[in-house]
Amino acid sequence: MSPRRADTGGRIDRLKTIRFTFDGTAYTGHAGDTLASALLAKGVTLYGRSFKYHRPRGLLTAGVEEPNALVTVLKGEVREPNIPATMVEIHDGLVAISQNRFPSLAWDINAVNQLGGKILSAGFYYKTFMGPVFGPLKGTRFWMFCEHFIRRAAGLGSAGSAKDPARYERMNAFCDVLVVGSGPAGLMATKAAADQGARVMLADLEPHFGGSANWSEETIDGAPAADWARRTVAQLAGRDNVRLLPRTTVWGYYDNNTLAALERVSDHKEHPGKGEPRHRYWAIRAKSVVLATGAFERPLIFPGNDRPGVMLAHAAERYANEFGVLPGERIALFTNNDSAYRAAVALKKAGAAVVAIADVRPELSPEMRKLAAEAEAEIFAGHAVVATEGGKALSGLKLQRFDLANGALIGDARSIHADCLLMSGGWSPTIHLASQAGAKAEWNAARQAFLPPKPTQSWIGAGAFTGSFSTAEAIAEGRAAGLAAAGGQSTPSMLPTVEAVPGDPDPAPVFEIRAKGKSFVDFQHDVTAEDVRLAHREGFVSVEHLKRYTTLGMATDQGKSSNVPGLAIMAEALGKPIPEVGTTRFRPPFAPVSIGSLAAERFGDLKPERLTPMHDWHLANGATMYSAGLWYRPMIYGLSGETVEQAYVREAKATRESAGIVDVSTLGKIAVQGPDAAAFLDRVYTNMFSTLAVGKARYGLMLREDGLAFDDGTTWRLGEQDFLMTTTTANAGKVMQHLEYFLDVIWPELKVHVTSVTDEWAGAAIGGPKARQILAACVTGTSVDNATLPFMGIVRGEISGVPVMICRLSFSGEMAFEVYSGAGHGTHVWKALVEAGKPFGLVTYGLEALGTMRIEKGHVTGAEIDGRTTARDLHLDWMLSKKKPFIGSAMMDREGLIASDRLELVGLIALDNRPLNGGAHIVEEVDEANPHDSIGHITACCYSPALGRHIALALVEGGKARHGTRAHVSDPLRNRFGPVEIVSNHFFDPDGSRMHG
Amino acid sequence: MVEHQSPLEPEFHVGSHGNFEHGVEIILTETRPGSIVQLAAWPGEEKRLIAAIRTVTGLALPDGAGGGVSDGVKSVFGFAPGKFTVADEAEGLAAAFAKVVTSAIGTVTDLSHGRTAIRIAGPKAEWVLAKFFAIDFSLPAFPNGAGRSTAHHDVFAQIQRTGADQFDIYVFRSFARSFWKALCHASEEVGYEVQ
Amino acid sequence: MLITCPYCGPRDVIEFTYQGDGNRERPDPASQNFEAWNAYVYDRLNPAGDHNEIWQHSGGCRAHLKVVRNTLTHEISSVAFARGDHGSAARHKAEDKA
Amino acid sequence: MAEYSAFSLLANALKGNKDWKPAWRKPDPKASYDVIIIGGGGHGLATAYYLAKEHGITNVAVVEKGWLGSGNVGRNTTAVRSNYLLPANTRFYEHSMKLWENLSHELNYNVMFSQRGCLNLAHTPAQFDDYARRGNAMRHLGVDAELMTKTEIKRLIPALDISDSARFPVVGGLMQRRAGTARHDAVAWGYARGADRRGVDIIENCEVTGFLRDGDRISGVTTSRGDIRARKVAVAVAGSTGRVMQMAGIETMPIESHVLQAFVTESLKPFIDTVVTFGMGHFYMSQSDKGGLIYGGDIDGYNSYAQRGNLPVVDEVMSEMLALFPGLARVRMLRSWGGVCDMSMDGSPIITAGPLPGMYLNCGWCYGGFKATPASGWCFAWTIAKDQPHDLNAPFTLDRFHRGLVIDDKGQGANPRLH
Repeated sequence: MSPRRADTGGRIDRLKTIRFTFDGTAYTGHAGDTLASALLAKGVTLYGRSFKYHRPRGLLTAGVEEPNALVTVLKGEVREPNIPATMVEIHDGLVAISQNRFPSLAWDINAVNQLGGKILSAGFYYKTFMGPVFGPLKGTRFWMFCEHFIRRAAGLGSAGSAKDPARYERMNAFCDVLVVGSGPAGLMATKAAADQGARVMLADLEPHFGGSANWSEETIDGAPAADWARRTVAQLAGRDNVRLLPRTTVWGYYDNNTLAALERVSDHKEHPGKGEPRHRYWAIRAKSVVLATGAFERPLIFPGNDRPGVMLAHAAERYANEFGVLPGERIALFTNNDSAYRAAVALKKAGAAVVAIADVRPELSPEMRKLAAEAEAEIFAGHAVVATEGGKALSGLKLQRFDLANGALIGDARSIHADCLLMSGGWSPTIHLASQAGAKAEWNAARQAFLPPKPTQSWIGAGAFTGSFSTAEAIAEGRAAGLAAAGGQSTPSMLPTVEAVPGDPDPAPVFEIRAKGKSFVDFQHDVTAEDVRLAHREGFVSVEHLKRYTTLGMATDQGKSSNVPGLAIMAEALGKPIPEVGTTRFRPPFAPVSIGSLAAERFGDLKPERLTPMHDWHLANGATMYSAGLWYRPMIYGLSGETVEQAYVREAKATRESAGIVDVSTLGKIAVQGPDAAAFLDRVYTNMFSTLAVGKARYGLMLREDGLAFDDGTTWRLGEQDFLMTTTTANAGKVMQHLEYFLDVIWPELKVHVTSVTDEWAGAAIGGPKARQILAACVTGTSVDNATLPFMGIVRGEISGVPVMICRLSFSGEMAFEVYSGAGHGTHVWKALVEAGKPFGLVTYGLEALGTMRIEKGHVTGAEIDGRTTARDLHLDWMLSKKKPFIGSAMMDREGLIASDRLELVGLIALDNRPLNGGAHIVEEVDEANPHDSIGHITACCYSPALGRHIALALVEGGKARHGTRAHVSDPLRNRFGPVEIVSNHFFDPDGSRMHG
Repeated sequence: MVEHQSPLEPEFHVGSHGNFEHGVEIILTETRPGSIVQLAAWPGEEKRLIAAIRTVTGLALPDGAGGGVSDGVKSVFGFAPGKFTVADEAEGLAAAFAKVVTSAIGTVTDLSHGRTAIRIAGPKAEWVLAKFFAIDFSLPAFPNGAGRSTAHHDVFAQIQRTGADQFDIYVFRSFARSFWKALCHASEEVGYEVQ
Repeated sequence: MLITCPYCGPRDVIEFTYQGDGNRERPDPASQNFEAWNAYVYDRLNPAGDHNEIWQHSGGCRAHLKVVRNTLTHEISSVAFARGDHGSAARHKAEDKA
Repeated sequence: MAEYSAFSLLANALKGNKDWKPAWRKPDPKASYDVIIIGGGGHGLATAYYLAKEHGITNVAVVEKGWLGSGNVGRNTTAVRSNYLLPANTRFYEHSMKLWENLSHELNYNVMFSQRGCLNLAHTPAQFDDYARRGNAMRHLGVDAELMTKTEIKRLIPALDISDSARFPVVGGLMQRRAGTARHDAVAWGYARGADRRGVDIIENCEVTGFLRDGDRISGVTTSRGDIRARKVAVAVAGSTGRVMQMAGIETMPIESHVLQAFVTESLKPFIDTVVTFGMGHFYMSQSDKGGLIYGGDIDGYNSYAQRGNLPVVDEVMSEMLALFPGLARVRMLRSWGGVCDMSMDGSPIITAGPLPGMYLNCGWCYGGFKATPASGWCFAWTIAKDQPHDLNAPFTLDRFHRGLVIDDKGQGANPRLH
């Protein structure tokens, strides 16, 4: 006999057939089925293989806590591994496969691991594989050899490398009350809070709201509980102040009532809507939270408790009542508490034979006896299951008399023929979110469960979450919680009436039946009761050691059903009460969360692109773009057939021969305004700015507080109280924060405002012997001659009808000008300049040529101002004013910063006329086989068209003193060694005659 | 006058997009104000600055942080202590303010080129914006006319509510195209029209 | 974590930049007291409990804030502008209600 | 106590695994010791082990306030490497690497150190040169390093997105083949067992509540299990350094305690063989023997002792993860946790005698303490035994900050958030 679909019952739509495949076999199910219920209805008993021993496993649960029935869902090449079949809603075209088996689920070669069970006990890996002490497998080699095979045997499903075409999204939400869980408690809380006018969100991880009402077969307000839930949800759905989130797992409880939830928006659809995300990640800031998350049923630990066909009692109840599926024809139950009796009745009603109820308790209440009679089940009070039989499906079990006082088994075992065994070991409230919120759970001896702690954040519990397992309590607590969360006053009013089967919420304190055979505590990870006791023998007795040593509770279900039984077994071994062993603090997430949902809108779009105003022109004119931070900048404007080096050499050469133009819009620009602006800049820069005349610019250097170089750039005085500071592209944001910090925190008395105006201005730097002529040809409203526009002078004028600001300054070492215009006019001005330059042989150049010319001039950039160099190291000590203190001045002369062996900036010329490499090191004596004694490294290098040599800038120990000496590059990574001459960093035109004109 | 080039140009596709067969629930557009300025008062001079704003624009700022007002042509809102953004369809705001905001009151910074103004309107405007920004867009929390400074990762944004379901978003020009693309993408779900 | 900016109201921590120990005193710029400078640049109070900190609302109004925050619970007990001279008119209305 | 081996496993299995003994004793504290080590984490246990083994000092107690290994040794992402830029760091971590390479043998405990390599991805030519500088620095100190091309990287990590259309395309990488991963808990347990076998008392659930003094000199500790005296008191408490030093009256330190989060996915079949790091963010990842992808990113960025992470960092890490591995969007994050890191002002550690007489200090590991465990214990033991640093830890003084002798691998200055 086997499981089957009942003719009636459940909320599935029997008129709607859905086709899907599992392990390549075509199946049908009905709308409303999960993969688990649909397969179970077809008689499937084998769903997966366990992690270590590859034992055959069936369904243990019907929900999110399922440890056994993990599948991979395939969407074309895209794989979603390790999904519990209980959480997959079937749809047409669904393709699922089983995992961790070879060659097939039914015949798995790794099942031989079971034979080594005793050796493969907890701690096995730590005690062996150390390998030989000498020989070819010494050191880590032997372990790595073994590990190769271990890794291949381990793991569950496979991840793919194909990019997921699905869309993920994030949603920021704010509400007064977030209700987690939609059972009777959650529904009542939602309704009560909504009635108060609060903004309420209700989330439940199941597709259908109602929780236990969907399967309890109780009666609320005279109607079946499921109907009551449906009606209540329909009322809530119509309200503006309520947002309902089905299929939404609230998985994280973060600081200040920030909660994270995952909504599975379209997993259950064959074709998601246009633009519809697969998952939506809700970041919810809730003023208060109602936790109505229910409880998880626990398994009992006894030999053979993992055989397919052994299932939690309430899970069978769910399969019968929600899905109309009978998990077996001849069903036995094994319990330590009353809740299983309801399942017996439900399964009987659904059409199964309930052959036996084994209860560890010798005395049963008359109510339970009545329920057993209703189920027509034989009662075995004071009995326990001591073995199960069958292979890939259960065929029978053995019972033995059990002494509740001491756990002893008495008398002969008795066999019972059954194809399904339901077990109930009591219930553990789902306190994960409360624990994440920051407090420690408290053990309740009567309930034999950890109950939620006192709130450390703003939440209120209700229902089974608090250990109140009856529906009547859930309804009362739910309403009270909803009211309180919404800040309402409790008013006496009628609560819905509940008719439920009776039952004592307190189980007998029995977790394990100690008999011969493997009794599983953690099903997925194959942790047995013996493993727990072995951990005890070896001293791994704290709960964290237990977890880590045995891997108990570390599987994909995170010990939802195994934690408490594991603790109980350890407690018994220690002879201590359970709470003294401890409880682990739960960490996010409550249930596994797709990584796509967490990346959300940034999946495929990690960072925004920052574009200069002339970006499209560059692309249209042959530029190869270079990604610099978030910016894109032209690297070269290559002609067809040119290499990068040919292009930049051509561009640099042309610039020095006639003229070149480069986009410098990415430079950081900060408006520094106010009566104290000049005084502020004097403090910020190492050199003086208060003495700068209006209409002039000056090169400035900033240090950090610790006295090391920070950033450099020119600052332009546009008015008495109005400066335009420029920074390096890379440091723009940092400099801005640096200035803001000093103005806000250190010198609030200064009247200075700083504003980022980087994006306000388009910048074009035009340089070369013909640059001035080109400007003269296109600039109107001002002269650009030496008198009007001297070195570091600023003028305003127009180009092609657009206002521009021109500053004569030079990075390339040529006579050069920076032309700033409003960003919206950037391309217009750029085009006009390019046009005006045509008769003069103007070229556009990119970062490579820019870098080449700056190396030739020995200017520093980020590669030299690397956060470890001082002004002296970079020969910028001439900029350190002695007339005033400035940021860093007090700290810059400490012993470590003025030592003689510091790395100093030098120039290098390759004496072998071969290209140098960035990042190559410098040595006095080359030793290619065993490079050693580096004295520095190359920070930037190029072929210099101006010098006709391969040159570099480098930081070298005591560099200045080495000018004129020989050294070698040592670049073992790229096998480049060779002699270099150490020279001044000012390779080209050191007296600046070209730029001064 | 030479027109300001929009940074959105190659990605600005007028028409209906996304899931629009089920109705368009978002309208996206670029408002392209002629001028945008930032005004900042010295501590204690906020009231005089607010008066200056009224003089130049005729707009009376409501009290409180983030207060703002828009008449459809000119808009102003506070975005930081003592700091305000003013936008006008016409050019010339900076020059106008330079005359009345003396150095005793505060500073004027012209950002007419530096910020791009994107308008999102429609019944799903709050929904789409909530995909980007961790602020509460509901009307009681974010009243009409009010301004907010916020950010979506690297993209800073100043947002003014200019209608029950309409928001103007000011972003740095260099980020505008990237942000616009993301905004369009996020609007596909509900159907959107670019105008 | 949410920080209630006195201007912008409660905002997610993602909008803020931590600027460290708010107890540090910067010596007078001209001071030659190197011990004081060293202490200012390198030494930090690092209490387990309430901590005076500086945060910048860098993804919002960009004001620097003095925040008292518990390093064990992350609870924030006070937030104020670092430069205490913004008038109350500049503050967020939500704060008045709170 | 019995040696572990395949034979002992088999013999015990035949006896139903009934004869295994505790991996370390659970002694009560004695009244006094030669050395007390505060902190039963990796560094404290390694220090005790090397004190006993290298220096013959066995009258040692390790006091741990909770369960052994409850700090960062049990919370890290298990990577072991010595690919640093600055010589002081490279030498130190290379010494650690050499100890790692023989650690399982030495401890008779399989710490599962697996030299599967650590690859730093570079995303611009400039970054590639920067990595070359570092790799060459390593090579000049005798440490293995090599550059890898995009094609070689793709062969090694097929699931990696190396397309040019990526936002930050991979241009190459710096590989240290001898780097790898180890089983973090096993390191604590192995050192604990090794130290215990040499006579060290490991005292769990023993919280230090203050220091005993003899004049100026530290002469012991007060604990939740009574006063314990010692000639030398060594502090190796990582994230709790600020708290413990405050008990000794030292209010400020060049340390901030920050939370670093770590994450693991559900178990997967082999997906990635090496440790890989993203060059345009802070993401790093490896795969455990069990099959979980273990990964992390930047610190949360503010002082915290809470072992509680924040959400923005979670989102950031996952975004960076998918930028490299777009095939992982449907894989699920199983668990996250936080560790408290003692972030120093230059990103490098402190191993020194002092700052008070009778006291020895080991801290400032930032988020890199796990790989340092053997060398940290080794150098700290040397410093305690000889009252002077070994050459390897001589640069890692407490006064280096004030003297301007910082060891700043990242060049970020006195800003712990950025190291």
